[in-house]
Amino acid sequence: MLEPISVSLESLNLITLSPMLIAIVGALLILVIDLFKDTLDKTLYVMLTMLILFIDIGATYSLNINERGFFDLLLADGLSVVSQLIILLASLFFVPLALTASNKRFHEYAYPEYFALFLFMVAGFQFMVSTDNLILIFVGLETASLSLYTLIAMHNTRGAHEAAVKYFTMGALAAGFFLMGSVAIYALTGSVELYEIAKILQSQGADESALMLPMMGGVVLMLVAVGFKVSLFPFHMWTPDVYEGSSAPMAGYMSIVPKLAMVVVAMRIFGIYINLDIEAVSYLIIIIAVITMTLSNMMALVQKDVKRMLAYSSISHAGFVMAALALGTTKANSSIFLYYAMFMVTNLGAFAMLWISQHKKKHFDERYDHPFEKFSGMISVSPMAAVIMGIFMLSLAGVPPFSLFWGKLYLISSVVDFAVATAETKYIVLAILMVLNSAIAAYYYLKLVVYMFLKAPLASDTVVYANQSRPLNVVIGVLAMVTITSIFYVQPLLEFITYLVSSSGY
Amino acid sequence: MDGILTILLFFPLLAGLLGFVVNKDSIRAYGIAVASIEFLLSLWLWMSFDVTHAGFQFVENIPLVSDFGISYYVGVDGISLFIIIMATLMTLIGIIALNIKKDIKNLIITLLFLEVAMVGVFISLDAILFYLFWEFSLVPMLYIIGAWGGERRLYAAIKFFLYTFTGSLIMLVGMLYVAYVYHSVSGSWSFAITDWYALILPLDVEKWLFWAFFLGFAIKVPMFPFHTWLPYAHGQAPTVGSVILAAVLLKMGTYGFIRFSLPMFPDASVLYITPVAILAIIMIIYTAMVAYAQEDMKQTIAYSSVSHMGVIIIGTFAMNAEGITGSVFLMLSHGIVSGALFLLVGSIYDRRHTKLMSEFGGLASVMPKYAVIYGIMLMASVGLPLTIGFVGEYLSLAGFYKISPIMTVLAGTSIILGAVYMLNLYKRSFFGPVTHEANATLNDLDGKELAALVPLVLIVVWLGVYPKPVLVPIDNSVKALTSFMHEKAQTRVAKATIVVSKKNKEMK
Amino acid sequence: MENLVYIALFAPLAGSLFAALFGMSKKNIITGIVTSTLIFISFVASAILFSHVMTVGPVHVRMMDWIMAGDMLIPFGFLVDQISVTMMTVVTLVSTVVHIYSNGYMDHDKSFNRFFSYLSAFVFSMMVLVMSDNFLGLFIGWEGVGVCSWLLIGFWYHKEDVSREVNPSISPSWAANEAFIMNRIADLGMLVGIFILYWNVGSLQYDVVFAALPNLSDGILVAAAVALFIGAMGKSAQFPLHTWLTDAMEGPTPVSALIHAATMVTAGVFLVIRANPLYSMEAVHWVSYFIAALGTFVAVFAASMALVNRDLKRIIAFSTLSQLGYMFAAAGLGAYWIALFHLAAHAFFKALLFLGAGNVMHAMDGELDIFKMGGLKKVMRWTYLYMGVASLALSGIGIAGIGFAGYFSKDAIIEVAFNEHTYVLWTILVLTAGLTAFYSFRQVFLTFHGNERYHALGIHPHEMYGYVLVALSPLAILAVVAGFYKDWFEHFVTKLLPEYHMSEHTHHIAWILGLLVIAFAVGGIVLAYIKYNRGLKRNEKLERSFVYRLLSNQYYIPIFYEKTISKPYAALSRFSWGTVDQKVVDATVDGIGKFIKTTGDTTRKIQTGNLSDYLRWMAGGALLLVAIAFVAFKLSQGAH
Amino acid sequence: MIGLGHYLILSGILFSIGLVGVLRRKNLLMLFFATEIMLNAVNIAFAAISNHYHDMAGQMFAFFVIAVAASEVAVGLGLLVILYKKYGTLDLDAYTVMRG
Repeated sequence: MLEPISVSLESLNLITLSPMLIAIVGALLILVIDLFKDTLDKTLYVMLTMLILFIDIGATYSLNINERGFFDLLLADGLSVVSQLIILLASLFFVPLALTASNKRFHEYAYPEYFALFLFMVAGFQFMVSTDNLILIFVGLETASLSLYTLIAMHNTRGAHEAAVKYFTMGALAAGFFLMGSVAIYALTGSVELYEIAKILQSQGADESALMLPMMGGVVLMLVAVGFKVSLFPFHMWTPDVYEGSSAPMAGYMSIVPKLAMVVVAMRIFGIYINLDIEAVSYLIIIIAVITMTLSNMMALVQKDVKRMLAYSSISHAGFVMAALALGTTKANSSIFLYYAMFMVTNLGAFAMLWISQHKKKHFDERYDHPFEKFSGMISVSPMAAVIMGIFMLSLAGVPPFSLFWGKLYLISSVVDFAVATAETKYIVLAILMVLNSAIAAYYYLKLVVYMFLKAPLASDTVVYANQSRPLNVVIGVLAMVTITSIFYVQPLLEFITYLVSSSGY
Repeated sequence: MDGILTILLFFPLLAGLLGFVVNKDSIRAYGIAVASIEFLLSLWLWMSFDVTHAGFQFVENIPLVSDFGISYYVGVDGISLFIIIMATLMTLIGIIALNIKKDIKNLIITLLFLEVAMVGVFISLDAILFYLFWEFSLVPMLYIIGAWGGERRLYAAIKFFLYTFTGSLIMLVGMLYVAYVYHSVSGSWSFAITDWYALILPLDVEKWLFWAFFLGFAIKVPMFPFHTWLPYAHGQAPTVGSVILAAVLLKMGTYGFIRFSLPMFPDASVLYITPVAILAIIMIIYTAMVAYAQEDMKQTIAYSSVSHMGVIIIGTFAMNAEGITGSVFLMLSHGIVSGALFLLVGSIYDRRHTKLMSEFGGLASVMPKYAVIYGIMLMASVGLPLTIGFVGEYLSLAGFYKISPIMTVLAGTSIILGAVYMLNLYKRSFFGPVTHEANATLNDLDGKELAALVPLVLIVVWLGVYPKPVLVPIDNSVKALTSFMHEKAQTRVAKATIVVSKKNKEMK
Repeated sequence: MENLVYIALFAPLAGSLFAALFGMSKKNIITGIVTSTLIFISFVASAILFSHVMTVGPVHVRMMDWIMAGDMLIPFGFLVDQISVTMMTVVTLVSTVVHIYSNGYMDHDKSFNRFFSYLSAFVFSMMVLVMSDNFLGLFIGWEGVGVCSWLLIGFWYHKEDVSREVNPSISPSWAANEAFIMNRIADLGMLVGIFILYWNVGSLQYDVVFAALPNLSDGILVAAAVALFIGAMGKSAQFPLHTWLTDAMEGPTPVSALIHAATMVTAGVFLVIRANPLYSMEAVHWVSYFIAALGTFVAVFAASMALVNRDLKRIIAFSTLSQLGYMFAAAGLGAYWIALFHLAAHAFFKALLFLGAGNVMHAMDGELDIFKMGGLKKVMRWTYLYMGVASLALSGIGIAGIGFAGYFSKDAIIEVAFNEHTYVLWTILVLTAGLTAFYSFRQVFLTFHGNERYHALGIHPHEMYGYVLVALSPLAILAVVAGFYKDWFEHFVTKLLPEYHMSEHTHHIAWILGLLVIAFAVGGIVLAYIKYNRGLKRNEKLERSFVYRLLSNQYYIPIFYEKTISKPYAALSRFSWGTVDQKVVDATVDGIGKFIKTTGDTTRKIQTGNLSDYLRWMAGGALLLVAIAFVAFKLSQGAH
Repeated sequence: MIGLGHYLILSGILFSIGLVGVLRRKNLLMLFFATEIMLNAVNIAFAAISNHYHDMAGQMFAFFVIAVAASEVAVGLGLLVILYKKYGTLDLDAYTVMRG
């Protein structure tokens, strides 16, 4: 007979589960409300979602650092807290973008399921980042991904379904690779707990060539899965198409949150190897990162559509982040979060600006919704919008003093530090490649600025703010203010991130 | 008055923001008023400046990102003081001479923002703050060239932006490198250049850092072979853009050499005098020839700027008080003179909508006042004694003579070749019979243009005859700089170099 | 005395600025009068200073600091000593005459006021040049006179460029630019000389520099001497920088008289005289010898070109060039005071000659071809007289201690050449004296004697205004009598300049030498009389001969310069711009951009939009990663 | 005796078959089947390794994979239905509007 399982509630440490629980309960609540009355307006759900996210943020913020819970499956370390906070904040900015000018225009928001799915997705990402168990990572990943596919498909304009199916199919393949990678690791160590895997690998001695083959195999397979999610070359193929097919806010959201979640996972998995001084892994990541940022930059250069351009640019930003990830220093890891925090405000802002110019039926031309021409002479049509969009673009390009400049600065600084500390010239070369890529990137961001400020306006001038509404203005205004005033909060933010990251040993 | 620099920095910013409210018809007056106040503030700075004191004055230091050692750290010394005054002056002159009707409100506000960036660059004593203003200055200029420029304005604007942006990003890597070295030596982060000065780097580190900074500065100067953005930028920019670009923005590069490269990497600088000087000489001779080949009046002046900047580089890399003082003074004089020349080209362009020399000829007969002021500026440009142009050029060359007589002779061809293209320009445009009907009825300079130009003429003569009030503060600071470099070279042998481990585990 | 120094210096400036006020308005006789008066005041002040220097001694004033940087301290300081006061007096005297003359000569010019402004500005610059107490101050004046010369040569800027065949100087503005640029070439040498002195002495004050000379190494002394002389070569139009001087005749004639005969062009000689302690150093003796040799060469070289020229002013210009050669010969041979004396004497008679030529030109409605004149003595008696006197002075006519100014000064130079045992130079100089006499009188006879060829042009010549002729009289008188003050002058200037004594032997045979020279001079005049007194008889065969064409084309040097320097420079400039700058440097920059863009366009094609391809890329990427992992693995193994 | 190696080889072969299916198939439905094969290949490996180490985690993982695969199919089929309605085909080559 099996002994009855007795688990004390205390040992479960359910508080570590609370953030995800809040999101899930919130999602269920929305579904339940819908059951009772299905004629409620989307504003209710938007506000409700925001409130739930708000509580979630509070719960996450009040987590004790470095505690495990729920059969040691959950890990509330600094990494998980900081990434969850960024994810939740991004979500908080994302949700009110549903409040577009006309109620009926984008009908996905009319469904309460949309918000429920959204919250499920958030919970999935939260799971992903707050565990070091491969099973739970996988479950979280799939929960989030499946919700995300649905959310994309719900957009239901032209391209949305194509985008969803592309994302979905590639995601399924990536999941296969992730699992096969897990198999390799599991076969090698007999564990799916990352901290144990680390211990075992350490004790086995990483330099043994016999281990090397399966280990590298696992790394490669994992990297494919990570590469898919954070869109590294050549696993990025879905990115531009999916961004183009989904709504602008969703595209902006996708360029931050899923990537950040996966970056945290990558940090946890590859961190093991990097800590073991298996340089091959660092090189592998750096090589792929450099290829990614360079090629995607070049492709972004020749795009005709702003949204696609931003898609490619987000690929390039991912390459940036991965390069820092390969270093494994506290500063590099902190810089990744600083980078994403800064990237979040700017990028969401930029996509939100695209969002206000999107129209459900009236497309700009056969192929594109947001070609550069659309923004021609925006300065004379709606100067404020042009200035704000210009600031977002300059921030993305890394022009000081806007927010992403600080992220870039700190990130490149971490690479340079590593180069000096290790006295390795190749890392200096890496840093230079990174800044050169920034320079290339500046070109296509500038291109939009040039169109907005320096070209003659189009004949029909309403096209650039079809979707404008007060809530959207507020969100964009807040994001713009946050982007502009970054210089004043970089210090506390950096302090906070560094504290969290270093306290969890990364 | 300790907060004067902050006032100087933020006044145009505030004014620029408030300018959005001002009515379009009154914006020009507003711009002139603001720029005048800013200019007076900078004069006040000069008045309160302690001439006998060589170090930084009016220093303010407020931490911004203390964990990363970034602070709002500003101050001026004799080197930066006059460049700031020139920047505010040229902005004022530029706004006075403004002859643009289209979107004038945007233009004036942009100019005010540009002024913030310019002042910021020259007062920053924190590398990141410097970089911040340095990069930010590109944005308003991009807008000015792109929105009010000529036919190929977009190409020119983007080229200008990307070229300088790329160079300065490499420089940023250099800055971060220095910051980390400072961190590993002292244990704390700092981007304050006064802290960095104390740093003694190993020579091979100095070498590559020198080139990293060099690239950033050289593109801005612009040095051969990084100069090709400049003719486009000048060629396409509106007059006010060219004036400020030539007068102030280019000086950021040469100022950077003096503020960063020399004191931070004295040994590498000494080591690389020859290659840098060779580049500068190529710049002087080659661009002078290119200037001679131009058909477009403005392009000639644009290339002449490059050529003159070569002399500034030569002076800077003379590494002695004469040369560096000369190069700083030459920065001022080149700023005033080339600014004035661009204004003059702008005046004729406004009248005839062409800048081709072949379209002119005999202007001296039709526009005598114009010809006189042009002639004075031209003579100042070719370095006639008792004009502002001579002092700096003479001192720069004199300083470099100590380094290499032969290279000085080559660099000195500037005075010959400068005369060749300038006189050619003047002859083709101003002398000879009036060949084009359209030129016969041109109006001479009007009151607005005279108001902008006459002060410059007065300055050209005043500082040519009596440069002492400007030279002495510059010279004090430069002497402090050169003696500091000397000391640093002395102590480097004794000091331990930074400790570099193969893998720095402490970082984790 | 200090105030007098300032009056002498700044009166011309005041005049210039005053005239400049009216620069753009219509002719105003006031400007002419005021500037002339102020120059005269300056002359008076200079004269008083002259007597002061003679009786009391030099005056040294320091006005204010100019440039201070590093260890360099350059003041505006003015030194009135024997050399400078001589120059001051000569300059202001000639200037006064020229100013008054110009009132008449420029009578009908619409830019009357502007002219006086420039002219006075020139005088001011020249005064700065001669009065400065340091090399850089001299350089101010040096460049200042250059600019004024540029302005004045190009005074009639509105004239069009014509081909070299029609007018060898192409146009006033062209000639002005040529003059300025050629001078700039030399100025670079001068500047380098200044640098050499500064870095080796630490100061640019004359007294400090000269005191420090004995401590300097030979190499430095030679370098400084050479560099400074290069400067002098430009301003004094020595070969090979001589072509600008004849082209400068495009300027109004008073300008030619003042700037390009009497004052500015002698600045080079002045510099050598001023720096005589340097040029007397033993280490630089061969530089000095070179100066003398070059001077001698230029003397004969210029004289030969004058032989065949038909342009009244150009003949005088060549003769100026030739006389400058004499001065350099004297200075190079160490006879500084004789050089200075010839400088002064030459200033008088050459200015007179030019102004006389101006009268002729005024009378001939701007015609300068002497072949088209003739018989003018009937209508222009006074001018004939003046020019005759000046030509006699130039030819150095005189015997046994009685003669025109040139006789004393030029003979002395020739004697010096003999005395220094440089017999080759001596021979050439003697020969040149003959040539000088020939071309001077060729010009006089062709202009004033013989048949009246001007009738063909329909011109009715008339004499110049009376007051102008009166104003010229001081020069005429000085051209006649200046020579008599030779000993007095020697006594005066050798307080500062080294004395020069002829050897016993030379002294002994001086009268033979003098006789020889006079023989050549008289021979030249006689030859000219025979050939040209009766009128013009053109010798077609001679004019077609190679030598004649060589001389009349100035040895083809201007064309040579144009073909080997100006044109290649322009071509190279266009090449630099069109090919190097645009097709190489800029194309590289754009090429990088284009390359990135093309790569982007190419790479973009992999994004086919087909899901199958995406999946294949993903699987292929996994393989790629394996490959990279393998490489990275090897890399890291290699690193260990 | 069938050992761990054989299971892993089987798993590898199945995974490869699935991968080739994913790469070759143009019909979306078939493509989904191929991914299912891949997931099941993983399941075999997990189960085998779990047995090898006597560790339950592998089997748990396999169960989760099965669950996830099921939900994936649910979502996927839903998508297929919409797509079929819209495009009238399940051929991948039809969905190439967005490219470049």
